[in-house]
Amino acid sequence: MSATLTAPALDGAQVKRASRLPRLLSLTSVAVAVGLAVSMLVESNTVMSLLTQAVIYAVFALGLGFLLKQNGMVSFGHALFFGLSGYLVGVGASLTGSVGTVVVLTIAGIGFFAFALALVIVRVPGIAFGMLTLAIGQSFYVLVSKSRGVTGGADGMSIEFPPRVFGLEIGAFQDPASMFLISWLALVALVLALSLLLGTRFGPLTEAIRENEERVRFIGFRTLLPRAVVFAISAMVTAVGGALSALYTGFVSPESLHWSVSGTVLIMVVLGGSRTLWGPAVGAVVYYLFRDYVGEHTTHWMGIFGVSLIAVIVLWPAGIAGGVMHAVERIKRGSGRHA
Amino acid sequence: MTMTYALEAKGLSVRYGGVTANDGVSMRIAPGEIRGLIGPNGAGKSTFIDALSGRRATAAGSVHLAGRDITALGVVERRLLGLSRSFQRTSIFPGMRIGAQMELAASKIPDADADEVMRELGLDRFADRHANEIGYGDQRRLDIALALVGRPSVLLLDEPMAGLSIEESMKLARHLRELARHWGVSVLLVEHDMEVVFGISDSITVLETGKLLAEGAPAEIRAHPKVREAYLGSAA
Amino acid sequence: MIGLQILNGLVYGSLLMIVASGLVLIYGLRRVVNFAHGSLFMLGAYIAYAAAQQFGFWVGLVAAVSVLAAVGFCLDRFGFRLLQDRDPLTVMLVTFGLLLVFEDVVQSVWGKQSYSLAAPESLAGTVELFGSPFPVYRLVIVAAGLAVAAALVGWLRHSRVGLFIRGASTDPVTTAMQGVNTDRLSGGVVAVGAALAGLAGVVSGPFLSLSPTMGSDILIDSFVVVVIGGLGSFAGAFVAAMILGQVQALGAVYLPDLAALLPFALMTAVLVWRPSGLSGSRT
Amino acid sequence: KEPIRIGMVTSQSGGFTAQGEDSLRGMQFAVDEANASGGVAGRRIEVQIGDDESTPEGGRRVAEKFARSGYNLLVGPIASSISLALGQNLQRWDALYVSTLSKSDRITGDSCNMRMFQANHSDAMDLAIVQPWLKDNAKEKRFAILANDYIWGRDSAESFTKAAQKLGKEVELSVFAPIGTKDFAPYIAQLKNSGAEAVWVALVGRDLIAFAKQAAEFGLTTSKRIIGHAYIMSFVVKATDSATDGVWGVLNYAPEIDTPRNKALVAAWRKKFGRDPSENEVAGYSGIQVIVQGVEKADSVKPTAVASALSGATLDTVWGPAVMRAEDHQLVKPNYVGRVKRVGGELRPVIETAFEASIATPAPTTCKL
Amino acid sequence: MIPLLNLDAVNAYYGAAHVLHDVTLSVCPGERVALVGRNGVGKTTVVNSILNLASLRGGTLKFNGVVQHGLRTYGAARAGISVVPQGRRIIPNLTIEENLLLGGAVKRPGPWNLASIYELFPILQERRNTPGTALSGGQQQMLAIGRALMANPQLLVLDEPSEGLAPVIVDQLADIFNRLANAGTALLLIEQNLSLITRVARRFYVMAKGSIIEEGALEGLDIAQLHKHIVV
Ligand SMILES: Nc1ncnc2c1ncn2[C@@H]1O[C@H](COP(=O)(O)OP(=O)(O)OP(=O)(O)O)[C@@H](O)[C@H]1O
Ligand SMILES: Nc1ncnc2c1ncn2[C@@H]1O[C@H](COP(=O)(O)OP(=O)(O)OP(=O)(O)O)[C@@H](O)[C@H]1O
Ligand SMILES: [Mg+2]
Ligand SMILES: [Mg+2]
Repeated sequence: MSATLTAPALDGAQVKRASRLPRLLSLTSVAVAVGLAVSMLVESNTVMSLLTQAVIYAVFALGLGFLLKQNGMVSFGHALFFGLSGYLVGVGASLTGSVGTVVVLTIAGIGFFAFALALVIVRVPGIAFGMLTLAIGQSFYVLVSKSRGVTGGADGMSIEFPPRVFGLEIGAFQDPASMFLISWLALVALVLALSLLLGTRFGPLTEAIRENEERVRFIGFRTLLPRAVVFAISAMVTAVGGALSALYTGFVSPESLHWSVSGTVLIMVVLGGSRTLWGPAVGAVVYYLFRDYVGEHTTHWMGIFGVSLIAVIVLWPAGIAGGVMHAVERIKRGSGRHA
Repeated sequence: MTMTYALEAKGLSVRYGGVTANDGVSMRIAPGEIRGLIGPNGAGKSTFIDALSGRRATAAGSVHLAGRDITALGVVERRLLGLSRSFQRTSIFPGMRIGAQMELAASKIPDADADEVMRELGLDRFADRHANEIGYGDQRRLDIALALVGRPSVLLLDEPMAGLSIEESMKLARHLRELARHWGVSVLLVEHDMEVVFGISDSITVLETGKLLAEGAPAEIRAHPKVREAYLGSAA
Repeated sequence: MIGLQILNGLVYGSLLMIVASGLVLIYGLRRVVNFAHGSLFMLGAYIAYAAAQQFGFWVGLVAAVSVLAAVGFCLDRFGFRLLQDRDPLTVMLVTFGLLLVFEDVVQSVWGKQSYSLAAPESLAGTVELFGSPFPVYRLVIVAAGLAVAAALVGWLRHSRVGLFIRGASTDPVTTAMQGVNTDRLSGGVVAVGAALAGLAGVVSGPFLSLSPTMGSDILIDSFVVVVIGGLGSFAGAFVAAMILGQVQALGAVYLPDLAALLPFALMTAVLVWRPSGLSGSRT
Repeated sequence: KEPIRIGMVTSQSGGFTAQGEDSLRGMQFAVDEANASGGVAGRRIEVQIGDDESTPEGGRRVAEKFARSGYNLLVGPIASSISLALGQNLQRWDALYVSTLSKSDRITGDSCNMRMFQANHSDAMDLAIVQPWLKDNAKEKRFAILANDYIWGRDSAESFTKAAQKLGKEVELSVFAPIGTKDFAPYIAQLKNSGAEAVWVALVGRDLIAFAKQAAEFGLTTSKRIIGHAYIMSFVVKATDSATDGVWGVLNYAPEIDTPRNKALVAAWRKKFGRDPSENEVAGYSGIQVIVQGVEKADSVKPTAVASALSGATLDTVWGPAVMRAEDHQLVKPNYVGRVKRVGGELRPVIETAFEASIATPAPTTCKL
Repeated sequence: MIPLLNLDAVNAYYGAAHVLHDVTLSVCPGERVALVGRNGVGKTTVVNSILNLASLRGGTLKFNGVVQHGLRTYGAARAGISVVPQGRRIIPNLTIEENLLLGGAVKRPGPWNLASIYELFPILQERRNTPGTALSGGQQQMLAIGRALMANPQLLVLDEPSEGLAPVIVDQLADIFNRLANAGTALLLIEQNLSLITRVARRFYVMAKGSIIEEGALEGLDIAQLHKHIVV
């Protein structure tokens, strides 16, 4: 893979890339500042805990959205990586005291597992791929529900964390205000890392494979490996979300592997817009806040949510992110004309 | 071994179920040669290109690139060894910007310059457009441009002029000549535009129902009675 | 006993086939993976229940099928048609939204408890088969499944409209260029697909129970059938439905520990072997 | 005085919707009743109701929101996984939780804690009466078991097998159906073919309803005695026409229970709804009762105060006076075996044998509070 | 005479991209008209406007003198206008015969039916039960032409029909088109093959950058002269 990932000698693309970096970094610092501001300005613990969960799911959505953006593939089974990550962290924590190591190993292990899986399944086209991932995810769901012993079967598993994790007190992970910041920084770091990755040749390559896989081979690239790598990265990002969730809630249940979780996150992805990296994350936050608001005011939240979902999808084909980008472009063009 | 051919096919056969589309076709192309490949519709020309480029498995025969047996190699290896092709049914990356896809095509090949190819084929003004937003003829040229990147040693072109306006196909013909003469690129040119084929080919091969019908210099082929009857018609 | 189990598999397979054939129709024509299909199934059952309370099972059946056909037509007219240039994933999520809406509507009208729809008197009772009594109603389900399959195959393979449908299913634009009113065609096809979902809902009423979530339960099984069969292929879906029915019936007896995994394992195995399903080409 | 703020976390969507609706009705009834009589010791009850979507994740989210906004006396979820997920966070949220329908033994077992109470019958309680009942009431020698293939079904099957074997009876066949099974015909064929005279059934929710209908359809109900673990409940009976007629099973509640509190409840319920309350409705009702009495005893709405007041207290319940056992916070109460019968033209579960609390509530196990 | 097809100051768009600018063009019954121009000038967009595949804003479009409002893709075929689209658009999951039958969807009576098409292109009969896409590129072009003829159109719109066809087949096509035209079918021929144009068409339009920049009679022009008109 390293051959594909290292950039060739300085060429036009690299010059462009070089000008991208400062922009990316300044955007990143803005994002970090926003996170800090939110965690300091929001006083209500209720809101904070809602936001924390939203950000954790935003990490999940980021992973799923990455797969959709770069591979053009829909997975209905990503909850597998989310839930499995939680279980592995939980089981690991009960076996050893060093949760930091466990988390890192879990994410790496899931990446490896997803990579191997992808080598077999990425050949399946279109929506059938979605159904296949659904089948694989559901199989694990059934297995975990049926199992006894450590995982607690259908009742779920409570995780006993040691007092310190990653050098922080475990309380920091379980208190909404601090956990919000931790998750937020993780989210920002992941978005940054992924956009840097897409700035290399890996970005256009995977995009081209998405568009026309056969032709990519005729311009001299193998296609299986990059697709599997996209899948693995997407699974790893999702696994980060799973680990954060386990740290925050101290509890995992088989339901976190259920396909409907993947379906919900897919809604977040499309709501936010999958053409940008950050769109799905925005979708997740909007989804959470909206759901909470509607759920509070009526028992008909399903119907209202369904109608709003349809409305948003119909009105903003490219999701919220698409709408924002469009608006930004307009403003830019408008001011350009004045100048 | 007296001479190394840029590309040599020995007794290639390809079948689609019951249809034998290529039946023991042999061909040798010298470095810097432009070889025309003509024949009636369904003669097996595209199939031959598919077999040479590794897109379709062969039932018999072997393919050699600069003396090396590449029959067992896949599409990607063949391309990296310098065997490149275009498609009769346009095959591009519809949702990508043209500049980006050309750059990608160039990135795997040392010293390849995407901008130059785009300029030569008049695509530079589209660099920032998405490929599905340009006209059909421009898409056809993009398909060819993707194959030209990095000046491959052997170019297999499947009806590159189809869908191009007269000026564009003249320009492309000149460009192919230049590639062959100055850069020693060998070209296998499948084309139904007789003016172009007879105009730039060094020699011409004629296929009919999967078999070799004739081979020779353009003038010989033009005079060949069977070719005239089966293929050329009034274009002779 | 094995004969009996095969028969049991046939019953469930036939039910799945009716549901799945509606899905295939809609997918075939609109390239929409219809998540709302399960809720159409549910809606059919509830409408039949409501009508059957007053007028008996058969009126309920007719009412459900006709209402669902109308719902299907509207779904196409005011949904799929307006979204036809959109990315399939987007449309799929719209159907997901519809699923929520339908479930909410059903819950608001009929509440959250379960109901029971009784089989018609004329089909109650049992016959002796393989040495034990077997409900007549279940045999009727098999007959209904086969009838639906035969009718659909006949319609699609051997009629003019069938030709148009098959054409429009891969290339609606070119088909329209030949003078086929693809909009009306789609409206009709989606109506038939929805009516089939409704039919399946009614038919399953007497042996499952009516609850607002009954749709989601059957949906996954039908997706499995459609995908194993090769999306958009009837022949594939029929075969897959029968295989799945048998796998569940026989798996329950001979591989009880794996029973829950069998449908998924079957699907994974088929897709790894043939990425585009039973009817698709092997790659 | 400060009002009693209760957060009701129930299933309004997802797999447990039907039970959720029933228990919510019972909870609401209890609250309305208390508020109508001027509140509890001068305190009004205020509630918030939220949907847990039948998942632990959803339950946790709603419960956290309620607890953090002051509604920290929690009650309501159906699934044990949701209850366990809440139980674990009570400390963090400064909340208290009373389980009303989650039967897992872990609630009062390895996951027990100071702030969690089980007001309903646990699985252990349901199974504790099986052996005594079999001993005196079952002539059958050979049994078969049909259970859902997950931890609850397997545990139930195992306990039943042990109980039967202790009495020298045989379990000829145990079959486990995956959760979500829609067609039980293959299992029914197996059960019919076995030599068993009676069948122990431990299925949940929709699976149970489907089985009930199909068992009647194939004539299993009439050819073998069916004994259910959590089977003969009103919502099942109602959803299956006459399919459950004659089915036996463990029964946690029936309107004929002869205590003053129950008589009053049934009368009030009939007045309002024109029918008897169901087990799930009474379960919800009792959950609120427990909280209310805890507040009364503590004269405080602080979760810690209510919890310590409840621990070891004797409460007035529809089952009569019952102790909230200090060791594991299990409410100690009687349990029943019943049968679905026609009473006054209507089919409903009726108590056949009653077991007093000392038999019905096994001693605490892993929990040491 | 009422033109079969009449575009009057038509402006057409793809989304926000303005492609046709005030295009005026007409084809009368029995006429043979050529539309020429370099790549990307908008020739196919003229066809797409007729088929409602590009959006019309401004100008009028008439079939048989009837103004077309709220255009539908299927409208043209029903008005007797059949199209051989650029890129052929053979339907892959239908057999060759079914592709042809689909072309006959409008059921207009006339000389063309399966038998006469098979006579014209024998290869199609030979392969009639194989999928339409298992044909070579040129064979698919024959199928596309056959399919359009199945509708027995009054006006046949051909978007680069000679693309990918062997010269002998192009000769054949010239004959066929001439026969069709002689029998009264009007032709709108979009082509790059000037020899085919000079053999078939009688009148021509030249397009550049989305506008018609010239029109005239072909009578008396040879290929070289026509070429000059196009290059301008
Ligand atoms: N996928 C396929 N399946 C079955 N037969 C095929 C397939 N592709 C091509 N053929 C057949 O193989 C033969 C050779 O086809 P090929 O495409 O190589 O012809 P060609 O010489 O390129 O023709 P053209 O000039 O029309 O492009 C034809 O008879 C064609 O019908
Ligand atoms: N989908 C589209 N979106 C935006 N612009 C488009 C689209 N399709 C075509 N165009 C633009 O419209 C113009 C006209 O295209 P059109 O296909 O009509 O050209 P043409 O004259 O048929 O060319 P050719 O000879 O190559 O077939 C082109 O410049 C192209 O860039
Ligand atoms: Mg070809
Ligand atoms: Mg064109």
